[in-house]
Amino acid sequence: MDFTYDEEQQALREAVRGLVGKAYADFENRRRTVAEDPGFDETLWGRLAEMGILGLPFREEYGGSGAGPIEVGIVAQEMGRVLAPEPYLTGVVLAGGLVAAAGTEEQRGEVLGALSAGERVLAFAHAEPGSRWAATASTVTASSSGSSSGEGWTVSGVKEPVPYGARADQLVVSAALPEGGTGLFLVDPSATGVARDGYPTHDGGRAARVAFDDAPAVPLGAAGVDASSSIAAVLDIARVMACNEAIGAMEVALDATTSYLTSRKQFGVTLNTFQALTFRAADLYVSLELAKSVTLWATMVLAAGRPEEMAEAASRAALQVSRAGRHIGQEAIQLHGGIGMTAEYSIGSYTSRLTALDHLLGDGDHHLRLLAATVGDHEEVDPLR
Amino acid sequence: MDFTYDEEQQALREAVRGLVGKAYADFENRRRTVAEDPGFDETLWGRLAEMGILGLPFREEYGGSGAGPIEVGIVAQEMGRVLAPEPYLTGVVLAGGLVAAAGTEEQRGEVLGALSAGERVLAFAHAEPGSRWAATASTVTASSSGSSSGEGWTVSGVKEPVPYGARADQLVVSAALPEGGTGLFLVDPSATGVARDGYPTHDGGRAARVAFDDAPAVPLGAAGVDASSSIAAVLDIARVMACNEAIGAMEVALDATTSYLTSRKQFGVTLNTFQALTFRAADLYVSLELAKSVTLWATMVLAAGRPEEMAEAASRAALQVSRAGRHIGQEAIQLHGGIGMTAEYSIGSYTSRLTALDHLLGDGDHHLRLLAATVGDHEEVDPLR
Amino acid sequence: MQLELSPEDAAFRDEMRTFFTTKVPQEIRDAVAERRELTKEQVVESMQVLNAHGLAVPHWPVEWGGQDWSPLRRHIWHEEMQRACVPTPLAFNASMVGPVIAAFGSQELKERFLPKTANLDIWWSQGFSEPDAGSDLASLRTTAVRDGDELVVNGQKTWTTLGQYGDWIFCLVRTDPEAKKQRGISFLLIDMTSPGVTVRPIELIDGGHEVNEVWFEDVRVPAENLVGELNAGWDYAKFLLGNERVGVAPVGATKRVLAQAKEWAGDQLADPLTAARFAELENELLALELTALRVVAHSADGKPHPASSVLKLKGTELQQAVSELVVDLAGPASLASGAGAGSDVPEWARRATPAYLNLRKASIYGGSNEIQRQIIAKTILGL
Amino acid sequence: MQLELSPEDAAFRDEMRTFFTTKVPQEIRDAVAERRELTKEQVVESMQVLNAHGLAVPHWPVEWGGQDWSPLRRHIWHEEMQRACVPTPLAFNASMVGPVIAAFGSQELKERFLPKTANLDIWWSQGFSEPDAGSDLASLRTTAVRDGDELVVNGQKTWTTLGQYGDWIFCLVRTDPEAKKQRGISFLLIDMTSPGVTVRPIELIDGGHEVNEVWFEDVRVPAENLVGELNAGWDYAKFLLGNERVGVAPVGATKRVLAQAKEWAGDQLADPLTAARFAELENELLALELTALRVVAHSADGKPHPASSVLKLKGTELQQAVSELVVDLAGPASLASGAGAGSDVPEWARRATPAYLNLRKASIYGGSNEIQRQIIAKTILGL
Repeated sequence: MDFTYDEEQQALREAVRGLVGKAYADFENRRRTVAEDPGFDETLWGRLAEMGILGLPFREEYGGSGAGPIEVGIVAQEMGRVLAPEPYLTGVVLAGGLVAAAGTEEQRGEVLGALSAGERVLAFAHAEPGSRWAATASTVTASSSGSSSGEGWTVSGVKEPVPYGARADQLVVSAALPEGGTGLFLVDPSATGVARDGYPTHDGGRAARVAFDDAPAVPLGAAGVDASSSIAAVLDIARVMACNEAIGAMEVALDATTSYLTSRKQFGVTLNTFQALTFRAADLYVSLELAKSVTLWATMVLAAGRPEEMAEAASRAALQVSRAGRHIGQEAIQLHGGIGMTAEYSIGSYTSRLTALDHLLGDGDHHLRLLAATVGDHEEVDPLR
Repeated sequence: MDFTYDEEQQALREAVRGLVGKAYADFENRRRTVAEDPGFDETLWGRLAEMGILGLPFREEYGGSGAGPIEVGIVAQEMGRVLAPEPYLTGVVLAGGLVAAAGTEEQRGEVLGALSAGERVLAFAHAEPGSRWAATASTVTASSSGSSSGEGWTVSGVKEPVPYGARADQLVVSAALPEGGTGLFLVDPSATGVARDGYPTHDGGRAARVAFDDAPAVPLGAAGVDASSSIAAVLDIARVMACNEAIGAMEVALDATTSYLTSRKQFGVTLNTFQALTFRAADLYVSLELAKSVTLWATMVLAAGRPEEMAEAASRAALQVSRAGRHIGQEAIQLHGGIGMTAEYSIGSYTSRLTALDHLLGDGDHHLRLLAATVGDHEEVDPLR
Repeated sequence: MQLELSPEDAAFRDEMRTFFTTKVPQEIRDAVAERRELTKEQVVESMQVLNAHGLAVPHWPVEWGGQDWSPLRRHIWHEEMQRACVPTPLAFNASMVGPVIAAFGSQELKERFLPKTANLDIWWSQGFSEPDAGSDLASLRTTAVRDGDELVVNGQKTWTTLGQYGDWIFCLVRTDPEAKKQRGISFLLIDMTSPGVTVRPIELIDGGHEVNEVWFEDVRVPAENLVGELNAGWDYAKFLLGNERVGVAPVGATKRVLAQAKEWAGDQLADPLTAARFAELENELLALELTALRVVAHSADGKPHPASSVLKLKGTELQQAVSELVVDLAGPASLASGAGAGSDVPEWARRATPAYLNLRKASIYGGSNEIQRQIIAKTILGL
Repeated sequence: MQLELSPEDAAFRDEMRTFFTTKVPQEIRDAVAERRELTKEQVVESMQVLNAHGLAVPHWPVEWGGQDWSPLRRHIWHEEMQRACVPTPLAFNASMVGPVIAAFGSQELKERFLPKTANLDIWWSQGFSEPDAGSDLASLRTTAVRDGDELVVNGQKTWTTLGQYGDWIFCLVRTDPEAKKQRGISFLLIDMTSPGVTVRPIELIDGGHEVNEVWFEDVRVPAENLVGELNAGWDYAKFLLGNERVGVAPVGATKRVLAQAKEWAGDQLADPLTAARFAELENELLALELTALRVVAHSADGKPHPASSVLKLKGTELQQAVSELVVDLAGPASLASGAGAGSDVPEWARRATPAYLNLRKASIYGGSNEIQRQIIAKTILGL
């Protein structure tokens, strides 16, 4: 049981901070970047590829560097600290993770190689209007006109919102299979039968409505196989990484708030003179520390590689981080007062991003329901293994 | 729509305050009274009878004064303000209310006459170990050896806790009927087959385990008739009166807390210098005012005499008062610090009493469940009639 | 103590309900229902419809368009309006500058401004807050210096809501720099088309443009535009801020959103946790509405009722809590916040997060909830 | 970063688990499980069993019975103890006066007191708080005036937990009335059988007798009973209060009660709202336990870790929240709080409300949660 990062991990953090942290150290840079399509810095994306960050989670034979969840979590935290808009979570961890989990050897080599090299942006087209974070597809369906060998598949229906779906060079699409179950497919978004409408999201990100009309689709992995357990597993990994990103964001949001309290004057004194405000800041710190503890623990559960424990650990982290994110996001603005409402000032963007992360992969109550359903199955939760 | 008490009601409040408020103005008097059986002041009880308070809710022909819920609510508030231990809520409102609701003309005249005159203390033996505020009986059963005319009935089983059950001169007992449904019975506690073990409760009150072993029982009202809807209705009335009692207690608890904050010194200044504390007191006031509003409204719903609206109004008041009672009860002790933990000082007894009132007839979550079950049946709640 | 409305009040309520649901253009009410931002034209049209029927400024003196209603009737008017998705009359006109001019202005100012203010022929903006005078309003620094028949105004105001539409702005300005803080402040009406007035938009975190900075550079204002006495502006501001007890808490609008959210929830309402969340919020809103009714009933004396702070504090908390619930109901679709009309995500779900973010302001603007707690602690609890 | 315990630590845990569940008398562990008040004899017996096996004071210096364990092992020892319903070693002895004597006492004091303190042959009481020195401890007024080889003590201490069992009491006393507040305070050991010492019970709101007032009237104390230097007592008190990072939050005990509550809940656990309440508390307890593990891992430097305040604050909040849940599970049966053994209401339900009321103290005693927030705001956040 050890909560400390080793030297190599510390070095990774410093390297990412040197690149991403530096790029967005000035909040105006981030504002400018998200104001224009594609909503992120393609040059920076290329540098992340060069540094090996995009390939971090993938095996070396696929062009990656074979690092583990601890390292990916460090990257996510650093992205979170500066609200970096690059599609690391949805493009690398989620879409890339699915290719790694479900693709054939050939697909892994080809797609992950291009992804790791920064040559191809991926997106996972999964959410459907009305869906609520399930690992399955429902209204988007796949059908096969040819043999079952993987030829002649098409998908139809609407996926929305698809994070960074308009910019993506290649889509990983979940679709209900004719024989039941949910399949995964690779779709070329420039093919006929694919229509994309991109738009900005409140947190400075991008999403799209992607409509498929008998669009040609290549099964990811073996054709016609239910991939919902792979989807569930990769979603859980992405949840824990979203938690890592959120704790990075919360740390900075709290820092910014305490700095503001010590510098802003009202009634002739700095705001930290008002005990009602400093006590609330103390409560924020408590929320942050607790969320951080569960997130680091869940990341270690991933690293320990026990698939049967991953879903529960992801839900536990997601629940705690959802509660903390709302607490910190809401109070950070309130403690800033009017200035906290403005887009020029960074703090509101932290709240906005925390809200987005909370709803991307399942909010606190969603995970609470899952945990409540099994609360009677065990006497207590023992985090020590 | 009018939230103000008329002159007569004001006069009633002053009269009750003059008697009960005066009797327990010195908290030591209350401590002494609850320290010894029967746990209340029999002389004061007699005076309340003389003043017509015990007969307040009952028709004049039964020895009462035929006042309504508004007036009974005023009495309950005043009892709550000084934590008067007299069994007004459980003996008069609840047990007496059941006799008024379900008894024969003869029973009403006889029992309510004696109750109103202060000659007979009643108790409602209803809760059973494991029961949760249902209007029905389950483990205590009634059987009839004779005809169905009301003769030859007995009850068996254990009721616990029965508020003031050891002191009571007469018991109103709910019991499962042989043909289904729940019947009400009058039981003489000195009869053979009745065993009572009384004990003090944490709030200074009294309760008892009452075991019936084929104890002779007289049906309240017609024999063998399911009385659960009468029980439910009277429980709802008692709930609203418990809310009235609670708002009286909360008012004084908040007053005591603000007085303490303005007088107690720490670090060389009075506690109201600390904004973190005064803001919390402000939040307590908000909780109190909201709870008061719903309680007064629910009392008016009772007074308007629309039985179909009573249950929902009672649940609404109970939910709001439960939340407020916990908030105020817990914070009042915390804001007092160590002294708030001592039995000598009154504030802890307010918390204790609020906790008891919360669990006597259904706590906040219990009522929330009931309200949640019907939340989809209406678009909105309109309090104006 | 009386639950029922009198037959007269009940009839009044029916009358209001009928009016609001039949006389105000449906498309405006639809925009409110969908929580869209209203256009300037929609706000103006709606208020003019109300004013044409004597329903825009019922709380003003009768000679200036008021109705001499009981507080209960004003409450009913206000709730029914929100219930019917009718935009409430522009607060700057109806609740702020209008009552101040009516109470303290000269006859000439009244005649000049009140009719146009009631009819929204003049769109008023509010110039109170400054960058260094937020909760601590009395530390404001915008000055007005006498020069002949004119006052010369210099300084900066901020958080001027909808200032981009403003024709006139009512300002607190410092007219006596020697006097201590609250003294030496005057209440001045300024034509926003005057040379030297610059309005600059502030983008908010929901992406909307709702508030502005307003800059004054040697703006010359006729001295007759002073309301009431020189250096007495702080009293008028206090009157303005404490004047209104009806509609302090956004009860009706919040109730409406919660009712709509039940529709939006669909199957989710069958989930016990979701149902409980609705039921708890609904109960708190009931408690708040009843508290508002208790407060309006005691508003006859014309002084600010400190319990207004309870309404503001709890009202904004519940408004925010309901907006948070709506984001959760939208779930993953809440990410489609920037989608256009072609989206497959319903409009309410697309609006959910921007509305939630925008409403963070509710507990900050117009006297932050910290200020409200302070008022409760000091004025009511004596702390 | 490493999830698993090392094989050695895992073996250590098994060893602890086996010891606690087999060597400590079952009836004592049953009493803890039922949340009954323990008798003095039970507390003594339990600690002596631990001490006989070197498990009473593992954090003390090795020469006085300590074990030189890693912080993680001390954490495991502490959690397993609570998990097994073994009473933790009396804090006044094991965590308070013992470490102070070991760190600052003379060799003579160490030899005289430490073995008996570890074995609970001496039951220590704590004499810090006074009626006018609660959160503001430094304003204490009990004096000790030098008279030859003795100190003469006068004053009053309060909130002396279990003082009725005390053989000795360690006190903060003012030895230099001229020095400013924190200076001029000494740390003194007083035999409670000395003439002039009076212990008076304080009844608490749960009806129990757990704390006391202790009066000193011209109590003569040998000067050698001073710990460390004269007038340096405040430093020792700070050492004492900040010394312990293991077991600051009552995680293990709260987890155990929550686990028991699942049994007590019976069918109620099938209710979604109840299940969600359990799941949320369980998750927060997990977060707290993990935070405790993070904090202990950084405790090697021997200085108080400010994050201990997080543990105390959140730990007591959760302890109270779980006790509140238990009252709600008991429902109407919670009113049977004074019933005896013949009751048909199960013991846990009868104990529910007294335990809930008693635990209101958790956020007050030992540095109130307000003090903890202040420490976090000042020390960690720099506010």
